[in-house]
Amino acid sequence: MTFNNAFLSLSNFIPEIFLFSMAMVVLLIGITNPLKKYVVSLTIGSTLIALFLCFWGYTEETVFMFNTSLIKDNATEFFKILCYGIFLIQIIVSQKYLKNKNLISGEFYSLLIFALIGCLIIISSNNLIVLFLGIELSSLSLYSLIALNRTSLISGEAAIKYFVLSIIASALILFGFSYLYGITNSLVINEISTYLLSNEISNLYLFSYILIFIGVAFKFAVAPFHMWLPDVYEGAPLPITNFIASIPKIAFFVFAYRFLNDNQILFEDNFSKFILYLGIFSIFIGNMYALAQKKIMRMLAYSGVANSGFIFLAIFTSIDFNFSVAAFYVITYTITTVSAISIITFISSNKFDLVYIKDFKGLSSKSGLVSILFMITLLSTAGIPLTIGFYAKYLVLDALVNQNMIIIAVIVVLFTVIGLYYYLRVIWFMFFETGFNSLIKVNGIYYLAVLSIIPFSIIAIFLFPEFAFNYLFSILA
Amino acid sequence: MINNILSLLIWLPIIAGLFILFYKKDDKILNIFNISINLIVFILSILLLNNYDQNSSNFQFVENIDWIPSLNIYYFLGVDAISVLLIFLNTIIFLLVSLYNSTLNLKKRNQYYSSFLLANGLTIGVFSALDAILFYIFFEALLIPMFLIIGIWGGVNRIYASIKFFVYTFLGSILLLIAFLYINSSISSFSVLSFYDTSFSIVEQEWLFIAMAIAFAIKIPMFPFHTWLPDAHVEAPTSGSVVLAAILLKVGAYGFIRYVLPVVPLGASSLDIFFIILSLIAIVYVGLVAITQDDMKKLIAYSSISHMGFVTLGFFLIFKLFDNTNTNSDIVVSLSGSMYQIISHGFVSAALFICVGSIYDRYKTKKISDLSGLLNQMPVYSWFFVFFALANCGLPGTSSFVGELLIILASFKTSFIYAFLASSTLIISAVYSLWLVKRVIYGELKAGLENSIDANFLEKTILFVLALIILILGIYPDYLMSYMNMTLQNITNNIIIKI
Amino acid sequence: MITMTHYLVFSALLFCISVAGIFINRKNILLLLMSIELMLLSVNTNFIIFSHYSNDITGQVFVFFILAVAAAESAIGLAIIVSLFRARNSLEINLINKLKG
Amino acid sequence: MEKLIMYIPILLLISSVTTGLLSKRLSNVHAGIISSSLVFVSLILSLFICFNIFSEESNILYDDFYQWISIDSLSIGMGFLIDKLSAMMTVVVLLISFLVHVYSIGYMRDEKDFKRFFSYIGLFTFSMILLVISNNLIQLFIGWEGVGLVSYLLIGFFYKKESAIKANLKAFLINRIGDMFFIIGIIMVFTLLDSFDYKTIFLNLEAFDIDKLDYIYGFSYLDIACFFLFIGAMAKSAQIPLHVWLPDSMEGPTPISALIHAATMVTAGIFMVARLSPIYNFADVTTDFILIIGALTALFIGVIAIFENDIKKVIAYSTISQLGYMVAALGINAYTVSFFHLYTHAFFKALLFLCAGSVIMSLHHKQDITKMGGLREKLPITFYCFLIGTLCIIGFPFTSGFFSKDLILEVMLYENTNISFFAYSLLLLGALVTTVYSLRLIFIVFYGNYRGGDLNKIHEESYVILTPLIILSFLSLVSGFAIKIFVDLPIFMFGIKDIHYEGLIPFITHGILSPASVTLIIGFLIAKYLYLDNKKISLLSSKFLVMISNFIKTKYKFDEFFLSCSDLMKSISYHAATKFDIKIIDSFVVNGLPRRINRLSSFFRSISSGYLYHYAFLIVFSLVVIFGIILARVL
Repeated sequence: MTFNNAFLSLSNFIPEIFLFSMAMVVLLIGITNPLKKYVVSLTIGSTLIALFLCFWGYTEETVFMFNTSLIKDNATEFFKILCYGIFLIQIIVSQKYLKNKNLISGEFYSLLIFALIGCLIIISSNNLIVLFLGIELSSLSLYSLIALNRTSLISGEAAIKYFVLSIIASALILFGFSYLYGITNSLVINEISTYLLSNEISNLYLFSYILIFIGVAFKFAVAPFHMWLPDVYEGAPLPITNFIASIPKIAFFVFAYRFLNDNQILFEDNFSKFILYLGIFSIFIGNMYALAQKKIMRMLAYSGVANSGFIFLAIFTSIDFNFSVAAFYVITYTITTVSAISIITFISSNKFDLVYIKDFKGLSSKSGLVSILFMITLLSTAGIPLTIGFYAKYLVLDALVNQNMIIIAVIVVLFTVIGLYYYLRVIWFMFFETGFNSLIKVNGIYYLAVLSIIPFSIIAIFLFPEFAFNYLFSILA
Repeated sequence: MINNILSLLIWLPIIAGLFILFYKKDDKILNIFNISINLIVFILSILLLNNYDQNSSNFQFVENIDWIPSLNIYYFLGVDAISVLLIFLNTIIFLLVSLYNSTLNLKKRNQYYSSFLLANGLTIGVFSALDAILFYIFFEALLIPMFLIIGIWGGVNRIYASIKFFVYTFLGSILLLIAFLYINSSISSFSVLSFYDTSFSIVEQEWLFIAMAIAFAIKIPMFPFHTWLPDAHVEAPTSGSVVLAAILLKVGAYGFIRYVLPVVPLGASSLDIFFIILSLIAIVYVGLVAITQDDMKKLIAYSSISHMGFVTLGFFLIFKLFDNTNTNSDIVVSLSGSMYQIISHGFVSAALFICVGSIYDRYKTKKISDLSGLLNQMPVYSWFFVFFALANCGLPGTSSFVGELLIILASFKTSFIYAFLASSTLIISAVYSLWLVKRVIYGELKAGLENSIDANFLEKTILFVLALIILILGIYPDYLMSYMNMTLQNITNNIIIKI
Repeated sequence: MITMTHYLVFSALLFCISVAGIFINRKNILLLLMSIELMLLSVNTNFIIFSHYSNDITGQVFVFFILAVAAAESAIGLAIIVSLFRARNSLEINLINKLKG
Repeated sequence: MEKLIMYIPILLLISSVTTGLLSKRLSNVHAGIISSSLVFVSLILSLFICFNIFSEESNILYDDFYQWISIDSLSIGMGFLIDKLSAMMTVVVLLISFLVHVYSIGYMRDEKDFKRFFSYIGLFTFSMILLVISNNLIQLFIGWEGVGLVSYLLIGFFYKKESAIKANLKAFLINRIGDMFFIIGIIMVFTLLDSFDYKTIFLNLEAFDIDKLDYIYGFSYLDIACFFLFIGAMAKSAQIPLHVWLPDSMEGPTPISALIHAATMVTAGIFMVARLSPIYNFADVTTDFILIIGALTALFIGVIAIFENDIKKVIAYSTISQLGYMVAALGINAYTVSFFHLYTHAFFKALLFLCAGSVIMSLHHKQDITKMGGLREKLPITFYCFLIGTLCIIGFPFTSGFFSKDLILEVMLYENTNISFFAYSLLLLGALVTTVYSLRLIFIVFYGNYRGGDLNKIHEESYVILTPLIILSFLSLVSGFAIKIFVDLPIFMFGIKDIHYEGLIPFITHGILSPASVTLIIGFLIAKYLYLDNKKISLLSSKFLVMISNFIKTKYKFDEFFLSCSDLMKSISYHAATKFDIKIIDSFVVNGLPRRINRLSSFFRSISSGYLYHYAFLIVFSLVVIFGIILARVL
């Protein structure tokens, strides 16, 4: 029985296990000089295989593994596949950049894979211990990845800041866990949720949830727990930023989903208001800070803060919807950010690092395609029609209006207008100004093809969104 | 094919525009391609115009496809007479613009053409969408090509102007979205037809009205929201200004007559006095402002604003008219006046901007103080210019007179003061138009303005066509009037059953 | 008589002290690591108390995991600090503000 | 018959368009001949129609060419209404126009824009005819603005002359002031009698119960409507204070002054009032106003002519004062009488202008009469024609002017109300003034000795120019005897206004014995004394009279008034544009808000320090705040 269970669990856990072992392999061949050059291809290959395995092992019904400490259902599989895909794009695009910064090494990629696995574990965990381990696995590897570029001052600084603050966050989460454990005598998440069916919400329960979600807010970089984000964006090597901006967000969205899905706490007024106002505040802070930024990455970071605020609003609206709105927003935001940062990575993978917004001057005359891709990405982030960003914002607003929170909807919308301004600023530098830095070379059809995947899908999904909505609705029902 | 001609009209130019992005080699081929696409679209719109049955009052060429049923958003197209006429205006203006563009020497020609083609398709989409969100999407998306046109090919302050244009109109339109969402949340449908059946409380209607009206008032633009237009016009390239004045302002007006008046008549009728006053301010005050502008484009921009003041006046008089005389005939007169003014202004302003643009192409200045006595140098242009200036000041026999007459008539039926202020435009518009003519066209040729060539054949054709249209519309307005009549009757009924 | 509440309050105080330690200390980064450790330990006490009072062993299992992770944390933390020191020969926190705004 | 009417405007339009558009192909002479012949054909048509109308009683041609607008209740057509009034007006217009066409072939022959000129006058005649034959108010207005447009274009014909383009702008704008009120008047009539169509209007008016009129400040609705309509007429027919454009309009070519600014366009106002006379019958207050305005104009503008030295401007001022006579006649509802004067005046004023033109031409475009003199021998034909014109205008017995002007005075006297008596006295003085300035002109120009240099270079112009003069002088002499027609000319759809008239002979005798002839004699003596014998009257150099004459020389400062108005407008516009539109709306609100937001954001940015412990502190602080709030809520 137990063996059977263990076997089943293992069989369902193959992709992660494979990836894990490949990470070791990558680490090993990284230190052996002749094989060093295969690191990248090996990483890509193993990720592809893992992705394939994930598809192969896909099953409709929900499976609990390692006696309910891990869960595998449509949602987890979907988000895992998404993570794999994003991860692939990131490592493919980042090669040239890393080569220039000579960061390509076994440990780099193995750490990256470990971070990915951490996130995958967060996604599929159903037990607080496993969840904690997943969080720590990803964050530990990310600390070291950020600091990996030993020569630069700022990356060290970014690392230390991220390190300290995110440990505070984990500690808060753990604190919340401990109380939950105390109340429910269980470390299994859905047991914790179902606990409320028999008993009503105690203040301690509420507090622990708030502690946990402050931790989540930190991971999403929702104001006022956002300060680490811009520094990390600026300090870390771009591929790492790319990773931090995307995959952990998805993971922590699933985390939030696990904790809130069919959980009465969501209807507790204090809690939902907490989420709501945190979100609004974050939108305010994010946009206000982003407006004055001179550096592109910091601007993106603050726009990320604003978007995380939107994500929280979306989570709030899950009161009478299910989480599909939030999920859609998270996915939209993640892939647009990935696209944006990947394009920046691609552009600055030469002698010249693209740091300031004004460095985009006259990009369009250099390469029309890249600038158009970047424009699409930015417009999507701003939520202009013809991009899925519009639907993301639209759904949130729709939900708000349906809950008769029109004032809040209007306020939020006005902040998006501020947001629009700083995205347009980048666009105008790309298209309206002239004189692009000659050090920058934008070529390589192979890269351009990869880069254009996301923007085109952005447009495509805008034109035919129905299936996406239905799919999300079904998996998160 | 005739059944989904609307989709054809919308998507043909858009796809062509995207396609043209990838070809940048030969300018001649680009010109031919661009013009032919616009020509095809124009011919299609003529087909539309002919096959539209003007005696039926309901929407025709309807296409209703599931798009996002889960959000009650449908790909719902259809036209009534006003849409048809505006689409026709749109296509003919874009055709002329494409002809004009082929005479210019441009950087990034293919991108320029593609933005215009996109704008063409999207505008047709705006005029034919019957689903609010679809409308909104076209409405918003229309900003992007215009933004690029002004920003990339514009003048010195192009960035300021384009950003102002984009952000300002976006700010307005986003409130529109909220309003639509609100309506949807209560009737769970975005179709215009079901919008017309709504019955909100008066307070709700007032708020909805404010939200929507601001959006369209910025677009038209009405008086306090108008300052983006002169900047946009001054900085935009000639063809950009033409499209802006002839088409984009009409989008706002169309929004009023399609989404505001029939949907929230109670709100509109309880707040109409403000909008009447604003329109009158636009007519008188903005007209006065136009007089001493030194930049020709700015002058024409301000005159456009004051002419659009007439349109909005015609729209918002209807409630007072209905209170005075409980018949809908006066309302129809007023609305017809506005619609006629919209169409006529489309042609007149386009023509004026083309004239100014060609002067600019020759002398690289738009300043009135730098110009004088052009009649000596380029008579053909100058006579066209004089003609269009006269048309601009509403001379009988030109199209602008008809709309103004009807609107003054309607305004007199509500109040003498309105009529008096409205008719003061006869003086004011004459002052700014003819003073402009006196300073630019007449007089001795200023030194340094020699050696410029007169209109070439293509430009002559464009201007001649425009002049001809303006004259025909002025001499035989009844064609359009009877064309629109049923539709306007229908809209009027939609409005008055609710008040 | 010492009840569960006292223990909880104790651990909460411990937590607060450690957090305070993070932002009151403006000299040395190493102190940061210590207060982080303290923070995690306060969580541990929580778990132990709960598992003791509801004699359920899983909580204490969790504690072991946390301890292990804490060790790893401090290891990596030290590593980062070393690289930071390499880069700028000081562990003054006041100097760590290249990234701001 | 109806068909024929349609051809008149079409022919005129053709002449205008061909000469305008085919200007490259055609030679000057051909263009001139084509358009003149087209006008001639339409003249023949109009004569035919006119005779047809007069042949049988109360025969009215009425139809629509096409429907201009029809929105269910509102319907406006483009059509014609030919009764005796419009038939005769058509003939007059076309006749003068034809003569001016012919004259212009000679006069304009060495202008480079010859064809443009002909296309203009073609267009003018077209729109004048549109105005005259119109059967509704909107078409009337269209023609009204049309003629205004052409006058604008023609005054600015020499577009390089600063004075010319100033004058044409002025003319158009002042006419626009009139038109603004005119359109309101039209709309007022429409709203009362809900139609633009004369027939319907008058029928509804008959049906309308006048007691039910609503009164605003004691003026009846119709009074106000007619008042607004009349302001339009004041602008068009150059009545005080909107007369200022007409003297300046002399910047245009002389044939134009004859055609537009003397014979036809300026009388459009008179025609309009006569056409709408059934309405004016109900507007007593307004008619009194009209009477006063007319009388004042007749006298005081006439006085200016005495001190004017530009030959064309003298005639222009005389035109204004003659229009004053017509308007005054309208003021006592004697529409036919005023129309009679319109008709005679059309001939002799055109004659005077054309003569002046030929003088100017033979003096190589010199217009200052102080530089002329003694041209009698050199330009005999011109002189005699001019003399005939002058005799007509001063109302010398048996000339046309005598009949029309005396008829006006007669009727005025016959009205005997206080106002009409006052007006009568003004008009009588006006007659005196007229005599003085007309004779002054002829004495200074044709008598005495030449002050312009060598007299021998001057000679008569070609017969292309002289024939029209001769024809016109003939018409001016005889046209007066048609008085009977006018006296019992019925106004459309209404009866004949009974005018005190017992037949030709008694009228003539009575006229010769009337005070008018006394003024004639006095005027002649004064003019002879001052201008022919160049004697000084010590009385005139007295301080008071000098002061008065100086004041008159300033033309009563009307121009300055309008100038200051336009300056005011400009400064308002300038301040509105810079202060309000740019400063307040744009800089303060539209750009000001974003600017403030930007400042706020950079302020935020400046306060974030980047210290780790600040971050940590902020986290803890917000933690505390959140918990505080929630504790406050739950406990």
